[in-house]
Order: sequence, then C-alpha cells, then structure tokens
Amino acid sequence: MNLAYYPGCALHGSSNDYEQSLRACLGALDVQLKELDDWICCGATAAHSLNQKLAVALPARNLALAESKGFHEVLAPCPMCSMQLLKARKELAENEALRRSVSEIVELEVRGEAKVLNLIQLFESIGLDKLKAAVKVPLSSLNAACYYGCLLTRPPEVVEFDDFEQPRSMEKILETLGGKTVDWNYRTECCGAGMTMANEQTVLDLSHKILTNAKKHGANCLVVACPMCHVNLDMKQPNIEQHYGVKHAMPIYYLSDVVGLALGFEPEGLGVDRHFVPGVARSADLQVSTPDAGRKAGAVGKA
Amino acid sequence: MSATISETALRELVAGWIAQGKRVVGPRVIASPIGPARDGRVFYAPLQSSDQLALEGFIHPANAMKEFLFPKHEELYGYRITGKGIELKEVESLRAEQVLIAGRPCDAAALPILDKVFNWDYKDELYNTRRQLTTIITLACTEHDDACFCTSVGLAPDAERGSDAMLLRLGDGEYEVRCLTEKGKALFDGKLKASERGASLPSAPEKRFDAEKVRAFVKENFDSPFWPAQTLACLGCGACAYTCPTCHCFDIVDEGNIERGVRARNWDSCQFRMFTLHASGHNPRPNQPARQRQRIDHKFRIYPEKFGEILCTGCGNCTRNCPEGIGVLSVLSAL
Amino acid sequence: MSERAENRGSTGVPPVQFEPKIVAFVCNWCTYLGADLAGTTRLEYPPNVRIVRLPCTGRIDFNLIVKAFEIGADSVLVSGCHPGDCHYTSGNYHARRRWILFRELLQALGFEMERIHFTWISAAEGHKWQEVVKEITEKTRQMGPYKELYRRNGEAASPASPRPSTTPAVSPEPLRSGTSEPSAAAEQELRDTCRRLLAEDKVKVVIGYGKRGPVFITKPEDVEKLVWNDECLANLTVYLKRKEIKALGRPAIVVKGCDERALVVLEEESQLERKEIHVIGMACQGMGEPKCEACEVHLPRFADEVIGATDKHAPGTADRWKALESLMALTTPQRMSYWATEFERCVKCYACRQVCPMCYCERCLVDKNRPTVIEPSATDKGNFGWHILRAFHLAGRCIGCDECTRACPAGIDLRLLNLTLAKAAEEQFAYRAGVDPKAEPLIGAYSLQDKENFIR
Amino acid sequence: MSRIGVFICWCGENIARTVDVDEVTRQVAEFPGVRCAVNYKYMCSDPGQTMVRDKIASERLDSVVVASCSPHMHLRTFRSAASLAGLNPYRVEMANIREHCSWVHPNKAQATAKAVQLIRLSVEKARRDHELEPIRVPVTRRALVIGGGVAGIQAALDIANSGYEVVMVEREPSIGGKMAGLSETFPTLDCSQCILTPRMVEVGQHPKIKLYSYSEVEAVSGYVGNFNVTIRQKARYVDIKKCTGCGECWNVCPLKRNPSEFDYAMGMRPAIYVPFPQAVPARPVIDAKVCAKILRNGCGLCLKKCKAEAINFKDQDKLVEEKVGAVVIATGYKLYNIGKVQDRPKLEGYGEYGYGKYKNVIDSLQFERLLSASGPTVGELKRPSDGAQPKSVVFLCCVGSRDNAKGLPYCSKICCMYTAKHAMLYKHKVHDGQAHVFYMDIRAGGKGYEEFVRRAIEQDGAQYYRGRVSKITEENGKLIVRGTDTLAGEPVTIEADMVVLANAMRPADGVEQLAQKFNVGYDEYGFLLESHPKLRPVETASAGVYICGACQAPKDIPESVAQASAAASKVLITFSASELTREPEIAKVNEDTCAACFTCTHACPYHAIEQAEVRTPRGVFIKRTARVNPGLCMGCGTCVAVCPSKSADLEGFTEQQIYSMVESLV
Repeated sequence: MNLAYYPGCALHGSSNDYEQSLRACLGALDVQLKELDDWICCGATAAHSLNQKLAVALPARNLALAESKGFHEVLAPCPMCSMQLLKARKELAENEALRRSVSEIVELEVRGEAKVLNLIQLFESIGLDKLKAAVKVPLSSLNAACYYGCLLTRPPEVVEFDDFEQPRSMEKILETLGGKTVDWNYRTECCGAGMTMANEQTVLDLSHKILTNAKKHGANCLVVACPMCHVNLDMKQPNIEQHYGVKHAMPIYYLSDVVGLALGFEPEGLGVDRHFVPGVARSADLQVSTPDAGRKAGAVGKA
Repeated sequence: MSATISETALRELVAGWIAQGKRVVGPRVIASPIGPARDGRVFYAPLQSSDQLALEGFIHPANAMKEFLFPKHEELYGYRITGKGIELKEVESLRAEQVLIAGRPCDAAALPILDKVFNWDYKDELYNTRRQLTTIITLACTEHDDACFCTSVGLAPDAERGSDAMLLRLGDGEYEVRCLTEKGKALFDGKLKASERGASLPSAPEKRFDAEKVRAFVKENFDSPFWPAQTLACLGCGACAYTCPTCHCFDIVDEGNIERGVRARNWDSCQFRMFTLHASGHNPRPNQPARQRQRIDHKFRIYPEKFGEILCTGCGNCTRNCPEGIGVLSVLSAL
Repeated sequence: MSERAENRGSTGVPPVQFEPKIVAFVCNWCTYLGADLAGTTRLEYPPNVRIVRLPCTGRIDFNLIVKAFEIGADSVLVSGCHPGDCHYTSGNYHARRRWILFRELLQALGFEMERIHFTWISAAEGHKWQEVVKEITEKTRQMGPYKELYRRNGEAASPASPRPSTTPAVSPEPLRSGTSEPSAAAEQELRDTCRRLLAEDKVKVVIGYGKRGPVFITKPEDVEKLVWNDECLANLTVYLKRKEIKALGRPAIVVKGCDERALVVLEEESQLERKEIHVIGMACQGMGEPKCEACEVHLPRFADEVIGATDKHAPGTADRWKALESLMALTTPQRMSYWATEFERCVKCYACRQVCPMCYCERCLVDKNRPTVIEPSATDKGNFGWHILRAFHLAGRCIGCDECTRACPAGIDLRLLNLTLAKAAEEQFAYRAGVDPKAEPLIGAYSLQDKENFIR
Repeated sequence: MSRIGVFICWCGENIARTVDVDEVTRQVAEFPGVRCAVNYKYMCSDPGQTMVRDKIASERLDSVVVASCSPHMHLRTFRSAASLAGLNPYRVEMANIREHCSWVHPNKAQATAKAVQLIRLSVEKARRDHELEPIRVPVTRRALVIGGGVAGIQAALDIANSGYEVVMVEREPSIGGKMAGLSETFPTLDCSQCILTPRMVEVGQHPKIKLYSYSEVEAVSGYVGNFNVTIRQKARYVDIKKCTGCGECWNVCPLKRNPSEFDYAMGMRPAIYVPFPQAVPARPVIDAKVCAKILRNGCGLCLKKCKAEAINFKDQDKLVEEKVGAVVIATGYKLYNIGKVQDRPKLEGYGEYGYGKYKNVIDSLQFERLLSASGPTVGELKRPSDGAQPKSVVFLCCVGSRDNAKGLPYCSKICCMYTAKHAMLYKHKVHDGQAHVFYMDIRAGGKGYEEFVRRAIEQDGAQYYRGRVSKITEENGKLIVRGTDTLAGEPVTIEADMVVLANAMRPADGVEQLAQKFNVGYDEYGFLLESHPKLRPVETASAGVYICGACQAPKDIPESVAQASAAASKVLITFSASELTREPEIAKVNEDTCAACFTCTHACPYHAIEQAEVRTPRGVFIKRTARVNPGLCMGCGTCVAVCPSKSADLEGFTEQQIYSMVESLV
C-alpha cells in the first residue's frame, strides 16, 4: 500500500512524536507514505474564518499536489487537516465554477477527487485482520478510554466517518490489538484546543472533566488521534493539578503509539518517551497480568 | 426526310412557353436542400425554368402524367350556410394553357383511354377542359427496364397514341420531332429544321404475356387459389394505383365546418380496405388478394368489355413503386 | 373576432389593424377557474383569446394544436393545473410528457414555436391568466399573422440546394434479382433451417425474402425460393399482423437486427405472443440504406436462432442523429418550406402506413370522418396533418426500420421525422423503442422528473 | 337540422353593460341550427328559467345554450330546469360571457364580438351533445374499517349504529391502538382505558361489526360501492371461537420473559399471551418466534392445559374475501425511531441522547406505560434500570420534529400537550420529584390546552427550559443532561434519574403499500392525502375511500375522533341509496375499432380501463379490447388523448364536439 502523506504543521512541529510513531508502525505494516513535496498550510488556522476562497484554495492545492502525482488517497493524521481537505473536496465537487477558479488560483488542475483518510480510517483500510496478524504484544492490560475529540467525527456531512455521536471505530482497533476499552461519556467532547492561547481556563476545565470522566470509568490511559488533543491532555496535566489539586497521571497515547507497541516497538522507537505524562517503559509492561497491571500499564515512571 | 430540333432550341422553346404564362410540365429531377432519401428521383412536375427539364438518364418518372389532367385533389364547388339558406359557389373555370413535355408514350397513350371513362355517361367538365387546354409532347423511349412491358399491351416505345407531338432522340443533342396534331404543329411552328436523319427503331421490351389470355383467365378464375398465392405479399397501399397512368378511381369529400366548406374530388384506390367497405361493416372484397384480383380484373376484363380498351399501358410504374415488388407484371407473368 | 361583427365594422379598433386569433385549450379545474377569477376580480385583458374548455390537460391531444393553426389561429395556448394539483391526479403529467416530444416534432417541421405556449395556471391565479393572455396577445400582434404555416417559398426555401441538375443523380433502380457472393453460405444455412422447421412441423409457414420481395413458404421443398442478399430490405414483421398470413398458422419469420425490434414493441403492446413465433435472425452487413450507416444491431438479439456472421460494429451513437443535422441547420421558415415542398408530392397512397409494423390500428384515424381529424385530401393541410399524425403516433414506438421512407413513391424523407422523435425520446427520457422488453412504454407513462422548462 | 335554443342573459348590468345583448341575439339567431335566440335580464331567476322551459316546449328544442356566467356557477341550475321541461339535462351547454367576456373586456364592440364567438363554440358543442343518463352503480352497504385505534373504533361504531355492517381489520392481536396504552389523557386527565375500553367492548360485541384482529388487508379490487377486499388472517394458533379466555394457558407458559409489544418492552409477557387484560378480543395469541412447541416441538403445556381445545399449533395464515361498498382507513401512527438505523434517507437518529444505550432514557409511549395503572409497574413510577423511583425527570420535546437537519420538518402537534401531562402526572406520583422540560415553543392551541400547560408549570412546578439538549451521558447511575436555556442565555446541566423523549409522530408502518392498494395518495412522509385540505378533509383521490386519524397527519384524540365521525358520515352518504349515481361524462371505448394496444390502460390514472375480450353470444373469441369500468372512470379523458385510433372517446367532451368547436373558430 502506497499513499500520499500530508503531515500538516503539527506533525512537523510540536507533535513530531506523533509522526515518529505513525511512520514506525505504518512501516511495519508495509504502508509507504510519500510526503507531498511543497505542501502548504491546510487553512485550519485563521484562513477558514477569514476568506472563503482561501479556505478552499489552500487545501485544494494540497489535494491537487497529491492528484498531480497520481495518488488516489491522502493520509492527513491531523483531524483539523483532514477536515479542511474534506471540506474543500466537498465544495469543489458541488461547485464546478469554484473548482475552475481555484484551479487558476493555485495554478494546478484541481480535481478534488483524491480520498482523504484520517489515521483511524487508514488502519481500517489496512484491515483489522491484517493488524491482528501483525500483533506481537497483545495489549492485555490496556484499559483505554478512546478519545475522538470534536473534529474526527464532525461535521458529519463533511467527514462522513462513523456515528458522530457514538463512534466505535477506535475501540474496534484497540480490541483487535487485544486491549480493553472503557465506555465513557466524553469521547466526542471538545478539549478546548481552540482556546489554548486565548483562554486557558476553559481548556483546563474541559480537559479536567475529560480526564476525570475517563478515570471514573476505569481507564488507565487515553488514546487520541489528534495532535491538538494530545497537546492539551498531555501537556496541561501539571497545570490541571495546580489548579484543581488533582493529579491525574493519565498517560495520553496516540493511536499509532498503542498500535506500535502492539506491533512490538519499544516506547522510545515511538517517541512515547517524549510525552509529558510518562507512558509504559517497555511494551512488555502492557501484558503484565498482575492485579495492578492496570496501574502499571498506566503510569510506570521511568525510574 | 424528317423535322428536327436541337436540345438548346428545344429548351429555348420551353422557356418561351413558360414566359407566355403556359404551365409547362415535364420530367424533373427532385433536388432538396438536405437530400431526400431518393435524391435524384425524377418526377413529372411543373417547370419554373427550361433547364429543369430532364430528358435522359431515367426510365420513367415516379409519378404518372395523368396527375396534370386528373389531379389528386380537385375542388368541385364551395358551399356556405347563411342564416337558414345555403349558397353554392362554383370553382373558377380553368384558363391557363398547359404543355406536357417529354412525357412517356405509355403516359400519353393512357389519355385516350381515360377520355372514355370521363365521358361515357357524364361529361366531366373539369377533366375535359383541362384536356382541351393541354398539349402533349412525348419523348420516345430509348431504353427500358425489367418493369417495362408496353409491348405486351399492344404499345411500343414510340407509340404515338395520345401524343400531339413526339420527340425521338437522334443523339448529339438533336431530336426528331413528329407533329401529330394541329395542337402539336402549333407549338413547333417554324422552330424545326428539315433533316435527312431519322430516328432508328428504339429497343423494345420483349412481350411478357398475352392480354387476351389474361382476360380469359380472370373471367374463368374468379375464385382461383392463384390470387392469394400471387398476392399474399400485398400490403394494401395505393402506390400502384396512384402512380398508374390509367387508374382513375376517385372519392368525393366535403371539407369545412358546419357553416362553410368545399366539396372536393380525391383519388381513391381499390387496394384500400375502405374502398368497398359497406356501412353495415360487410366488405365484399375482404382481403388483399381480392383487391389485387379486382385490379387486374378491371384492367384486363371489365374495362375492355365496357370500353374496348385494356386499362394498362405497360409503363411498369406499379412494379417500380410497389414496396414489396408486386405489380401487374409480376402477377401476370406468373400466369 | 366573428366575421359578421367585422362586416359591420362596429369595432373600436380600426379593422385594418391585425387582431391576433388565439386559441386556448384549458383544463376545467384550474386554468378555466383561473380565468373565472380574473373575471370576478375584473382583471382586464385583450379579447383575442378563445377558450376551449376540456376536462383535463391529459385530454388535450396534439392534433388539436395542429387543428387550431389550420383554422387560422395565430397563437395557441395550452394550460392546466400545476404539477401535483391535477384534479385527476396525473393527467397533467401525461400531458407534459407528450408536449415535450411533440414540441420537438413541430420544431423539426418548422412551426414557429413562439406561437405555441404552455402554462400552468391554477384556479387562484387570475392575475397570471391576465398576464399570460396580455403577453401572448402582444407578442402575437408583433409577430403578425401566421402566414408561414405550410408555406412553400419555391426554390428560395432551399438556398443550400445546388442548382437542380437535369440528369438524375442515380440511375433508376432496376428490378432487383440474384444474390451477392458473401451471403451465399448464410443463404444456404437459412434454407436448411427453414426446411428443417417445416419438415419437423415446428412451423406452418416461413415468412422470408424471395427474389422479388417477400415469400411465404409452407412446403419444405419450396425453401429454395428463399434468398439472403443485400436486397432483403423489407421489414417482414409487418406481415405478422395480417389476417391472411395469420390464417396460415404458426410462423417462422426472417428478421434483421433492425426489423427485430418491432417484435419487442409489438409484444409490449400485446399485439403478439413472442413464443408463438419462431424468429430466425440474420446477421447483417448492411443493405446500403441510410439507416445502415449508424446501425447498432448487425446481430439480432431476440431471435431464436441467428444465421451468418458479421464483422460490422456499432458506430458512435452520435452518428444516429447525423441525418438531422442538415435539416435542423435550416431556418424555421426554410424547414417549413422544405416539408411543404416534400409533402406536395405526397399522394396519400399510405404506403408509409401499410409497410409500418407499428401501424396496426383496425381503423386508422385518417379513415375516421366523425370528426375529420385529418383531412383526407392530399392538400397541404391534409398532408401535413397526416404526416404529423403518423410521426407522433410512432413517438417512442418507431424502431427505425425506415420502411416508410423506402416505400414512399414520392421519395419523401420520412425517417427524419421518426429520427427527431427517437432523438427526443433518448435525450429527454433515455428511452429507445424496441431494445428493452421490460421497459415501460414512453407514452402512457410519466415521471415527476420530466423537464418542464418550456412551461410557464 | 338541430333545434337549438340560445338564451342570453344580461346578468342585470353585469353583461349588458359591455355586451350588446340584442346585437348578439340577432347574430346568434343566424347560426345554422339555432331555432330561437332570446335574451333576458336574469336567466337564472325564476322567470328566466321558466322562459327556458317554455321555449323548450314551444320550440321543441333538442338542445339549449345559456349564455351567461361560468358553468361552474349555474350549469346545474339550467340542467335541472331543462330536465323539468323534459329535455335531457346533458343537452344543456353554457357560454361564459360574463367572467370570460363582459367583466374583462371594457370595449363594447370587442366584448360583443367575442360573446358571439363564445356562444358559437357552445352552440357547436350543444349541437353534438348526446342524451346521457347518470350512471347507477349498485352499492354494497357494508363498510371496511382498517385500523382498530380510537379513530377506527369511532368510525366503525358510528357506521354500525346507523344500521350498516362494518368489517374491521386490525393488525395487532387486539384493537385499542395507541390509546389503549395511554395512562391519562390531556387536558382533562381522564383515564384513557376507562373511556376507551367500553367502546372496544362495544365493538367486540356489536352485532353489526365483524372484527378481524391480528389480520391485514392483502389485496383490493373493484371500486366505490363494490370493493372486493382480501384479508390475511395471520396464524394465531388459538381458535378464538373455542377459546374462553380463561388464562390457564398463559399462566402455565414457562417462557414468561418476552418483551411485551403493548408495554413497549417496559414489561414482559409469556409466549402465549393476551396483549393486555382488557384486550378485545380477550383471546390469546402464540408468539411463533419464541414458542418452544412451534420452534422445536417441545413444551406444549398450554395445549395440555386448555380444556376448550382451542390451541392449534398447525394453524396457518388464512385469506378471506369481504365485499364492501366503502372504506375507512385509520391506520394511525408510530413514533420516530431515535436509533441510528432509519427507514428513510436523511433521518439520522439522535445518538447524543443515548436512547437504547442508557436504560433510563425512554420514549413517551414507554413512559405512558410506566404511568399506567395497568402498566408493568401497576402505576407506580419506577425507572427501568433499577426500579428506583426517579426523583428528577427530564422531558425533551421535539425529538425528530421540526428538525430539518436529521429529523422531520413538521410539528408533531401533540407532544407539547402530552409532555405537560407527563410532567403533571409525574408530579402526582412523585410528590418530591422535579420535572424538567426542554421545549422549542409551546403549542397549546385547543380547548383548555393553554390552561393545562400553565397548570403543569404553575401548580405542579414543572421547570420549563426553552432550548435544546446537546447530550445525555450517564455517570454513576445518573443521567447528565446538558442543554441550553436560551431565555436565560446559559447552558444547563441537569442530573436526572430518567429522561423521556417526545419523539416525532410518523405514519404507521406499511401505510404506503396500503395506500397503493387503494390508489390513495400520500405525501413524502407517508401521511395519506386528503382530496382537499379544507373542503374535503376525509375524502381521498379514490372514490369511496376515506381517511381519519393520525394516518392523515399528527392529531390528538379529540381531533381523531371528530375526523372519524366525519369519515363515517361520508360513508353513510355513500350508503344513503342502494345505488350510486355518477356523472355520465366518462370515457367509452369503441370495441370494433380498438386495436388493443392498451396504452390507455397504462395511462389511466384510475386503473379504470380493463383488458377485455369480445366474444360472440356463443362465447367464441373474436378479439381483445380495452373496456372502461364506469364505476372507476372519473372522466379525465387521458385515454382519449393517447388512443391512436381514437377508439376511446369521452362523453360530454367527445372528439366531435371538440373539433367542431375548434372549427367554428375559423
């Protein structure tokens, strides 16, 4: 399997650990990622709220790049990006005039036909059976709260992915990896990422609620597929502790992290060691079936 | 010793007639802006200019010359109901002279035959007027096809019957002209040069059947299985009758609304189901074989017995125009 | 305006001014009541419109529109209930579909379409009625009287035409006979097949081609009369409807791919039981007829057995409509004049009707004289009337065998009318007659999606 | 020559002002076949009509043209006048020289000229009018009522009590419909069953009502006055004639824990069961999907127990035929399904409310059962998860209603009211409980409705929030309801023990197929179409078929009952005579010329044209032909337009009439 890869700003910056882990495990599943050369911003920043044309043109160009190289599928691991790309794709499909004018703007024939995948969809298209087969380390002591955040499933008419209120796709993947998942309430809530700079308080409130609910439902870790979510839930835990006096010590894994671990990579190979809240030290820890395995699987310090 | 005319002179002559306001009708190639199915077909048609006249390259026009003496549709009179009374309006009598040029001898020969039926009990004024106003100049045939059989009905490629004058091709644009009546003479008066050349006898189609035998046969074999056998393929259209020089059946219709309208005469054909359909729903000629038989019967027995003439001139139009290739010839040659 | 009133000259408008005559065919439940409402609310409009009240637009037949023009209407209005409002649930939908097709035909014939108006006017739309009548009257007044109807402009009508040649472009077709080489094998196989069928008493008669047109073989020993060559033009399916032939018993019939479609339509219209007929399909290389150029069915598809082979392939569908291009390239008056000139030669022999496998009515409408829908005379009126009728009754039914054109002794290119409607059927409704035995017939059915951009 | 009389009306000044009636009269008198032309001030007045009658007699007129107003106005008037004078009423035509002429054309000369031509048209039509007799079709004075809910029951009783037989078909094992399951009804709070069950019993025992419970309409043929209905009686495995309803069987049945349809799975029932104690008929039915005997020839205890030998495991579906003259469709409604799986495109469901996921999120009908004295909790309010008494309950209005995004655009009409009722009844059962209601608008139009809502708020202290709920989650046994109070302008979070969703109302399953059987129209949501929203609210496109209750649109009980009685009265009108007379202006086929292509059969909107055969008196087959069923034909004339040979023709608008009308316009 061989598809175009649109990292977007996050995966080349603050969340390069995300890229590290997904490259690692996709490699193991012989998926070749061809990073689009000369890719540009997806427009998720100010653009989409300021200038409609621009909001289409930016993602459109990225799609066009992929198509010009003959790719039919683009992986955009950041839900912000994938949503922007999909939105552009939808609008182009519905408006021929727009498609033409955008093509002129970006000086590329934009067909807007390439499929856009988020990480979950990619694993699905690889096939759960194939995934299952590749598992070296079943995540038996994993008891994860799958966190989709606000963007993975929304807006439904754009992303057309899973049941946008009660998604299950991430759970399915973890279960294939031999892990357990908890049924909890905040799977599709907002973590406040949009407010990180503007209004930290909101972020803390929301993130705190999320972590609390996850823990309450017996989760020993959160699994996310969004760099922003990861930043908030991982990096903000100290501030939350300051603010609410609660130490969650809840490791936040990327979906690719846990897949990677199951495929037998060591945390270092996946950049897990670079998370703020430490995750497992060795992939083996995920199998320890002692009563406190859960705790262990969750937060074993590097000590 | 004969009188001749060059094609150029002939066309000039024609142009002259048109200029005089005569209605000149002759073989004409049908060309249309978008090319009809049978582009290049030849029809007898009024000529707007002398160069429209077609003199060679065809056996027989797709229609018959009778059309210009006995039109397919002719108004007899108009009527109008006013208040409680009715008033009739005569149609204007014809005045325009008419020249039928380069007609086939088989077409011309049909006219004397038709004259009889239009004059035996009731003198058909409209027909007769046209006849008087019309001069017929035929062009003797030089070639024939499998459909031709004039010789079988006692005619020939250069039969002069019914013609006022006859043209015979001499080649290299020259025509011998035989003026046969005063009318004919009048038209060519002073336009002909004397010449040594005379037309050679045109090749005639061999005799295909004996009209006498046919008469005897139809008389004896009214209910013979021969008819169905020969005419099953007939679909009952009027193509044969309407392109036949001698068929002359007509129907009379009123057209208009309750207040005013016209009474008109339209061609009719014995091949139509409606032709003999009784109001009761009974039809004495219930099927095509019966109608085909009638056609032959009328042409070779009934008409001869009544008027002493075979009602057929062997032009072969029926065969050429039949969608299924039937026609008098195929039927009779099967005899 | 009535003639008498005119005589009295008692009108407010000077008699010299042209007063359009507008005939309106309206539905009793919507437009008629709309006009009533215009009255009760005293909405003035020009007096030129004459309403003919009908129960439903579904009842408004295409002949009526033609008739209206023939009696001297300068414009015609057809109006009924808005979609969904039909008093009879779907009459207006049926009407709409027929209009879509009929307009195409009138266009091809060179009618002035600006004189034919379709509207939906509800019982509540008195104002719309007023507007519509005002507009149409004004428009018609500007266009002037409909003089072009059935008008022949002499040679002027055909600028495209070369100066008429005096010698025929083609030599007259001699009576055809003899076979052409390549099909000799097929011919032998055909004869053997028919011999077998008759010998085994599978069929009572074989309807096939002979040296001089159709033959009906009833005895095995006669099969030698059958031929297969490039002159087997006729569509023999026409004989299936004839009593004399039916009387002969279970038939086998020889068909080409083009002819065969007739069987599909005829069965659809419950005119025959397919299984009661043995169909012998002939692979066909083309007969050199115009239709053969765009032929898509060199191999019969519904036959019980197919004889012979062909190396011909279907050309692009676009070619099917080629023949129409030069016609539609003409201006409207030129088109009208073209047809008038062609129809002038029509003698009403009805060969076109008799050879048509689809014309199986027990009593053709032209033979009906109460009322006289089509004037029997071979006049412009009578001829246009007839050819419009023939063409439109074949809308969605004509299978394009072009027998009408082949049979016409006057050489009128009738296929153009059939093609026009076939094209419309395919472009508007993706419908082709005689290709899909399960397809719902085109006329007599409707779809809510049928386009109505021409209806106001 | 015809003898036509033309009568020109001045309509006082209305016509005479702009139409020179004398001039018109003079000209019209000249028309061929016009015997006399007269004008008068008011033709519709008594003297006017007398004038018409006298002329018919004195001039021996064979047809009459009245030139006055629109035929929609006075055609009937003059037709009856004519028949009084012994002239066939269908030989009367009108020329509309008022609405279509004098009122719209100010110019006298023009109006006069046009009037003449309009009359000319009508004269031509009249000239060719046929004498027609109204069509009489015999009426089977027996009604079919489909659906045994409150509407069906009302209609059936009204018809039966006026002395006509009624066949009632009910899909469920018992009649009673949704109402039988309700606790109490707004705005009076009288017990639903107390008022309904007597009527159910009345139906069950009524000598004139033949009840087919657990049955469905399989097929229909015929037309008004003469329907032939095939009814499928589903296998019940209990012979209701032998059965005494003693209850031994369901007491012994070991398979007791099957979700009860009647309780909407709030309660359980055995494999052999009566849906509810007051069921009519009070006879059990066996659920073949669970019964051990039927599934694997086990158990069979009930069979042994049954003294009446009423149980028959070999039972199978039966088809029975019933002849009826009129039909009332009262198939009622179902609730919008909140789950993800939907039966129509664009419906999304409301995953965020966790219905089906959280036991304590239920829909309104389930709540009714929990409130009902005869319900699974015998009237005590217990929440499904653990049977605890809910101390705080949240009610959501408009779940699926008025929601273009993922629900239905229409308002379900009754939710506002029953939600108020729910809040009230809840308070009556749980005095220390708190009801919260999220609503979009309160729609309380109706007698005593607004007051009722106010009571819920003011007396029973229901807390109303104008706003929607975004999400419902569960945390340690509590439902966390998060929504907005748009009036206060702030988000609200409520910890509730139970949530009740007021889902949208939708037509019952299978109503579209049923409608097709009866050739009745339905809208895009499946609600049946009345023939006129205001003036013919219970009639349908097919004569003799009437509708009432929620199958036509969301309705509450009072409205359904009122409409049911309306439908019944329509049925009674149909039954008022032993014969129906129908307008004779319908299509006919000339069978001699019909080519049997059956294009007309295809086109006919009423399926009124049959494929028939012509045979000799001895029965020898001659030909096939199309044939019009006069009972079904409504006279639109579509068949005429599509008939190639014009073998079809329409009385009153014959080809000849229309063509001579057009030709008269020369």
